Amino acid sequence: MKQYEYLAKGALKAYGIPIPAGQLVSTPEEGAQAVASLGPVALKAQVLVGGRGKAGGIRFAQTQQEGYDVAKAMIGMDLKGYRVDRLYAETKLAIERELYISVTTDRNAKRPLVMASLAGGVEIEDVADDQIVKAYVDPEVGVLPYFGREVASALGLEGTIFKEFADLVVKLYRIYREKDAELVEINPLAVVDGHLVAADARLNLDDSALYRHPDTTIVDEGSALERKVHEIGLAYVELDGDIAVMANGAGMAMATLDAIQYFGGRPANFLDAGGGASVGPTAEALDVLVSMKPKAILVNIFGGITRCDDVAAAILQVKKTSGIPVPLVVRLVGTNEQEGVALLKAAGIEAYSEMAEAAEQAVRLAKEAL
Amino acid sequence: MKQYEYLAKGALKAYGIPIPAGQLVSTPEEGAQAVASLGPVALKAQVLVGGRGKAGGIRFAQTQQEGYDVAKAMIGMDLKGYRVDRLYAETKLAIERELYISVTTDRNAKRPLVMASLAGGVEIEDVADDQIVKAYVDPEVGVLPYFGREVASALGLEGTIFKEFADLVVKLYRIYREKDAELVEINPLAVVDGHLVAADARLNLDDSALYRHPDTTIVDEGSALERKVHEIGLAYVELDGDIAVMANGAGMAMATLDAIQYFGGRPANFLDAGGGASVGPTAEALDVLVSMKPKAILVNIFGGITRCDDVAAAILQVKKTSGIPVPLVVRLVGTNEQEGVALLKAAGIEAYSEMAEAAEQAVRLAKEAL
Amino acid sequence: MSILLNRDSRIIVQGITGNQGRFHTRQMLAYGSQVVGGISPTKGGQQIEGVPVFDTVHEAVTATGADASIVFVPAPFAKDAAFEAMENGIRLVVMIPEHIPVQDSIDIVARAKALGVTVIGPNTFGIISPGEQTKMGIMPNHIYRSGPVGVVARSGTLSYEIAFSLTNANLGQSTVVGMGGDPVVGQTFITVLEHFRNDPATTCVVMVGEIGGSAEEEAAEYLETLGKPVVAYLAGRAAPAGKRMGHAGAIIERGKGTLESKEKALRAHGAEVVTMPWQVAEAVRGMLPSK
Amino acid sequence: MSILLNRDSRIIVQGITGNQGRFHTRQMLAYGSQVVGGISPTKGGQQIEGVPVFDTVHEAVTATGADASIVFVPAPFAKDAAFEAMENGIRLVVMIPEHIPVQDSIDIVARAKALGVTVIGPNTFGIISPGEQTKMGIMPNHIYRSGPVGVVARSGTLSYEIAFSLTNANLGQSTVVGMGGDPVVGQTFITVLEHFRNDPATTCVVMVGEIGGSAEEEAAEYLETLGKPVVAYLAGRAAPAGKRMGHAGAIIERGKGTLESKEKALRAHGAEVVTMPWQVAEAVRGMLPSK
Repeated sequence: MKQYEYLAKGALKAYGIPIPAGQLVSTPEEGAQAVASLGPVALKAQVLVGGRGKAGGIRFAQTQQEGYDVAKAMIGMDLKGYRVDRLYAETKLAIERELYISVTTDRNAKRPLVMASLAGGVEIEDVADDQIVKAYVDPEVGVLPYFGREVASALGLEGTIFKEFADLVVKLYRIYREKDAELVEINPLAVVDGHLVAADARLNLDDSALYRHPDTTIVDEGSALERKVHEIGLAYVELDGDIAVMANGAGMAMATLDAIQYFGGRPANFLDAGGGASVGPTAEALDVLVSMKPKAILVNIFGGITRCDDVAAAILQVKKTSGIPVPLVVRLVGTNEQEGVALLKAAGIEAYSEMAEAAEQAVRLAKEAL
Repeated sequence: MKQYEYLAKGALKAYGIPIPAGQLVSTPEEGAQAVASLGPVALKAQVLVGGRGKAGGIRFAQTQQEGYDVAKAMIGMDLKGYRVDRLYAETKLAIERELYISVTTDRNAKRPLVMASLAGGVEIEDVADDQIVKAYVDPEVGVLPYFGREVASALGLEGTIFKEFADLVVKLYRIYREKDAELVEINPLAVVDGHLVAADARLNLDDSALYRHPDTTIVDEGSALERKVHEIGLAYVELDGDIAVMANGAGMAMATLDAIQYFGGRPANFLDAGGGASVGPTAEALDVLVSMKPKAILVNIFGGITRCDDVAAAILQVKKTSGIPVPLVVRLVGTNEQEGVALLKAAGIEAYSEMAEAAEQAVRLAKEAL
Repeated sequence: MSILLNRDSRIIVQGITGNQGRFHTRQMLAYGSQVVGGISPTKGGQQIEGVPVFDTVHEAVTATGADASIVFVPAPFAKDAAFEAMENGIRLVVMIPEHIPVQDSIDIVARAKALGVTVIGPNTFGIISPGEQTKMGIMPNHIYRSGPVGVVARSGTLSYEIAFSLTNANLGQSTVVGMGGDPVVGQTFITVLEHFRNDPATTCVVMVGEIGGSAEEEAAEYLETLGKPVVAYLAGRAAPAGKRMGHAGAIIERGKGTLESKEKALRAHGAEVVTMPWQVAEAVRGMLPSK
Repeated sequence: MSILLNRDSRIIVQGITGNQGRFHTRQMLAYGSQVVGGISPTKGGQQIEGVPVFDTVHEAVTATGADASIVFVPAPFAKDAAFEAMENGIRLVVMIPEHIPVQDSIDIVARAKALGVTVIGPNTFGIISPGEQTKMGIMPNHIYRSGPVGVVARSGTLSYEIAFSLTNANLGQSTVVGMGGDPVVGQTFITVLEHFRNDPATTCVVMVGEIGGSAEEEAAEYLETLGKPVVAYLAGRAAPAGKRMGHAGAIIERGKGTLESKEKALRAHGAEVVTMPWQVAEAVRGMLPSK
C-alpha cells in the first residue's frame, strides 16, 4: 500500500530524518495560510503517481494571494487520472545538490537492498547502473552504522555530508524494517546549506503486515468497484475491456485474461475468487461482475480445493436473486465436477470442460453482443 | 547494578507481565494507607540482600493499624548490614503453586540462558539440577514464541499456565535484552487463581550499558567511601582489613590483596588505579586511602602504560599537600622505573622492585603499628 | 524418482488442529504421505486422523524422527512456526499460508540458508511426488500421475490445470513444486531446476511462471546447464503495469517483471515458450522420446 | 613459532586517529607489527605514523589485503567496529575497549562463531608473539622475549608481571594472549589452549586466571588433551563474594566462581597451581627440559 508523500515524510521525521517544514492544504484559504506561516512554498499534489512534477502536480507560491490561487487551481484537478484532493505545502528549498537513497526488498536476492546515487532528482530507473551504489543487507545482521559509512564511502561523499548520509542509511533501514515497508525512498535527497534534507519521499507498505501497524493511514487509490471487491476480501483489478472474468487462483485468473486476449477479446477485470472460496463470497463476487454490465461473463474454475458444485450453486443463486442479464460462459472441471455440471445443466447452463473453448465462446458472445 | 524489587516489578509490568497490586511505603502512615487501598498486604523491605524473608524483611499486615505498626518497626531496621529505608506493600496473594523463571547470561556458553523450574520459592542454587530446565538462546535468532512453548513443555505445564508461561518467557527475554540486564528473575512465579503472577522479582542491569538507558534509577548500595571512589571513576571495594592497597590493573590489585594475606596481613580495600591512570586520579585515589586511616599503605605498580614517574609524582603530591601519616610501601617497576624510583628516593621513600618483598614489608609495618 | 520429497520423508503438520490442517492431513494420508505427527500447543496427546498431536516440534521430532514439516498456522504465526521447525532439525519446510509479511519471509529464508534448510513457499500449494505417492501440500490428489515430467510453478490452480492436462495426455510427473506467489519465497527456479537436473527420473521440465520480479530471467541462463528440455508457460500477458494480480509477487513495477522480458530470456536459452496453458502438454510430448 | 598472530599478519587499526589508537600504532610499529592501515571515518587519505588512513574497513582491506584488526573505538561504537571488521573478511579481531555492554559482546561473539572469526577480548591487552616480533595490543614492548612458554591470561597488568618475571628468568614466550576481563569474551581457555597444543614452538603453558565464572573449571579437563605441562596462577584468593573486583567478570556470584573450585579442578587434571605470581617462573623452569 502506497502512502502519500506527507505520510511518508511524517515517518521520516519520526525517525529523525530532516524534512522541510510543511503542512497539508485542502482549501485555497489553507494555501494562503501556508504561505503566511512558511514563506514561499512548493504546493505538491498528494496523489500516488510518478512524474508528478512534469504532469503539473507541483507549483510554487511566493505570496499569500498566489498560495490561494495555486491551491484553488490545483485542488480538484485531474492528474494522470487521479483527482487531487489535498496538497502538501512545503518551504521552498535552495537545493545545492540532489542525491538518491532507497531501501527496498530485492526479490531475487531475497534480502533488503539499499540503493544510492549522486544522480538524484530523476527516477532511479533512468539512472545508469554505474551511477548507482547497491548494497545488500544481511537480514541476520541488519544495518549497523558501518554499513551506512560504506555506502557513503562508495558514493565518494566527504565530511558532514558523509556523516549525515551514513546516519540516514541506518534510519531509513529502520523505517523499512520496523514499518514493514516494501519501499522507502528519498528522491531527491537534497543538500541545502550543506546539510541533507528529504525533499521528496515515497513509502510503500506491505499489505500483509498492516495488522502489526494498526495506526497506519489506509490509502486505497483503487476505483469504487475495486474497493468494494477488496472489502469482500478478494483480489480485484479493473481493466478496460468488456468481458468480465472470474477464476480461482491468481495464476488461473491471469491465464484466463490472457486466453480472452488470445482469442481477440478484451477482459474487463482481474478477479481471483480464491483457491477454496465457498458459495457466499463466490456469489458476491459474481454479483459484482454482473453489476459491471459487461458484454459477457466468463467463469473459469479448476476445482481443487474449490468444489465445482459450490461454484454452480453460487451461479444459480445469483441467477435466481439478481439475475444474469448478459451471456454467461462457465468452464467447470475438477473436484465434484459432475455434480456441478449437472446442477448447471438443470438450470439450462451448459458447462465447458476446456478452458480454450470457454474463452473462445466468451469472446464470440461478447462480439455478438455489440 | 541491582535494582530494587519495586523497580524490577515496574519493568515487568511495563512489558505486560502480571504483578500484584502494590505501592511504596516510606512512613508508618503510608503503611496504614497501603492497607486501606490494597487490603491485607505483605510489607517487603527494599534492600538488595538475598534471603530477605528469613531475615525478617517480609512481614504482613491485615489492618491499617497493623500496617502502621509493621511499617514503623521495619523502616530504619538493619537487614544483614543494610538499613531499610523503604518498604514495598503488596496485596497478599493466595498462592497455589510456586514456579521459577530467569534469564541471564551464561559466561561459558557466551549466550543468554533461560532457567525454569517447578520448584520455585527457594534460591535456584538450592534446587537440584534435574529439577531445572535450561534453555540456551541463539542470539542471532532471539526468543520467538516457540522457544517459550518448548520451555513450558519441558516443565510439563498444561492448558492456561502453559500458554501464560510460554508468553512470559518471550517477555522476560525482551526485558533482558532491551534493558541490557545481567539477570532478570521471577521467584516465586506464583500461580494465583489459575494464573501466573510475579510474586518476587530481581533485575540486575549491566553497568556498561547504562548510557543506553538514561532513565534508569541508579542504585548504589556501596559504602560512602565506595561511592566516592566510584565517582572518581575507579573500581573500589571496601574490605575489613587494615592495609590499604592501590595497584594498577584489576588482576594486579587482586594479586596484591592475595599477597598481603599470604604474608599474614589483612587488606583494607581493593583499588584498581587503572591501566594507564595519570597523576591526578592516582593522587586522588591515594588521598582516599590516606583518609581511611589504615595501619599501612601498599602501592604496587607494574608500569606498562602507567608510567612509574607519574605514580611517583602522584605520591609526592599527596605527601606534600595532605601528608601521608601512615607507613607507605611502594613497589615500582616498568616504564620509566628509574625516573620514578629516583623521584621517590629524593623524597626519602625507598621503592621496592619485588612485589613479594613489598607485600611482606607492608604486613610487617602494619603489625608494628599495632 | 522424485526431488526433495520421497516416500521415506517423515512429515509433521504444524497447525494440525485447525480446519485446514485437519482437512489436508486427511488428504495427505489418503495420498500416501507418511504423516507422523502434528503440532498444536496445549493439545499434545490428542489424535487427529490417527496422527499423534504434540505441543512442540521438539517433542514431535524426538518421538517420531520427523524430517519434514508442512505449516498451516495463520500468517501472523508463520515465522514462529518456521523457526520452530528449522531450529529443531527439520530440513524441508513447506509454508502454505499466504499474507505472511515480507520481512518475516526474509527472516525465514535467511535462516534457512544459514541452516541448510529447504523452504517451499510461503503462499504455495506445496510439493507432490506422484511416483513416490507422497505429497506435502493442498493440491488435489487425483490430477497427478507418475511420470518423467518435472513441474515447477509460481501459481497453484494454474499448475493444477497444467498438471491435469499432462496427466490426461498420459504425461506423468516426477515431482511438482509450487514455489509460492509471494515476492520473497524460499526457492528460485534455479534451485528447483538444480534438483531436477540431478534427478534421473526427470527427463523434461515444465516451468509455470508469471509477471513480476525476474525469477524467470535469472533462471534462463541456467537452462544451458540443466541438460534437459524445458517448456515454459508464463501467465500475465494481459496484465497492466503497476497492478498486483492477486499474488503479492505478481506485479510489474517500474518497468520490471514484464512477460516479454521473461519469455525473451527463456527462449534465448533454449526453452520452448508456449503462450497458452493448453499448449503445454503438446509441447512436452514433442520433447519426450517416443516409445 | 606462535599462535593466531605471526609476522605475516597484516594489521589495521580501527580508531587510529584517537589518542589511544595513535599511541599504540606507534608502539606496535616499533615492536615490528605489520600495521598496514588505519580506519577513521571522514579522515581517509591522512597518514598516522606513516600508516594510511581509510574511511572504512572495506576500503582498507581492498587497498592493503589486511586480515587482522585491532579496535580502539569507544565502547558504544565497538560492536559496530567489530561487525565492520568481520563482515569485511577480517579473521582476527582484537577488541581493546572495556565497558562494552554484554549484549553487544554476545552479538559479536555469536557472529564471530558464525563467520569463523577469532575475537580476542573485549577488555583485553591483546596478543603478542615475541618470536615473530609482532603484537596487536597495548602491552609494553620490552617485557617479553622469544621462547617456548605460551601464556594465556584473563588480566592485563598481572600478566605483564608474570611475563616479565619469565623474561627475567630467561624463560621466553611463544605467544601471550589476553582473553579479556569481561564476562563474555571471544575466547575460552580451551580455545586458546587448542592453539598452543598445535604450536610446535610452545612446550609449556602458563594460565593466569581469576575469580568469577567457570572458565578455569571448564578448561581443566582439556589439560589432559593438551599434552603439554601447565602452570596456573589465579588471582582473587582474598576477594569477598558478591563484589566485582575491577573486571566486570571478576565476581563470585551465588557461590560460583571461587578460587578454591578453580584450583581444585586444575590440580585434578594435572596443572601445577601456584598461589603467588612470583612462583610462576620457578614452576615453569621445573617443567622445561634442562638444556
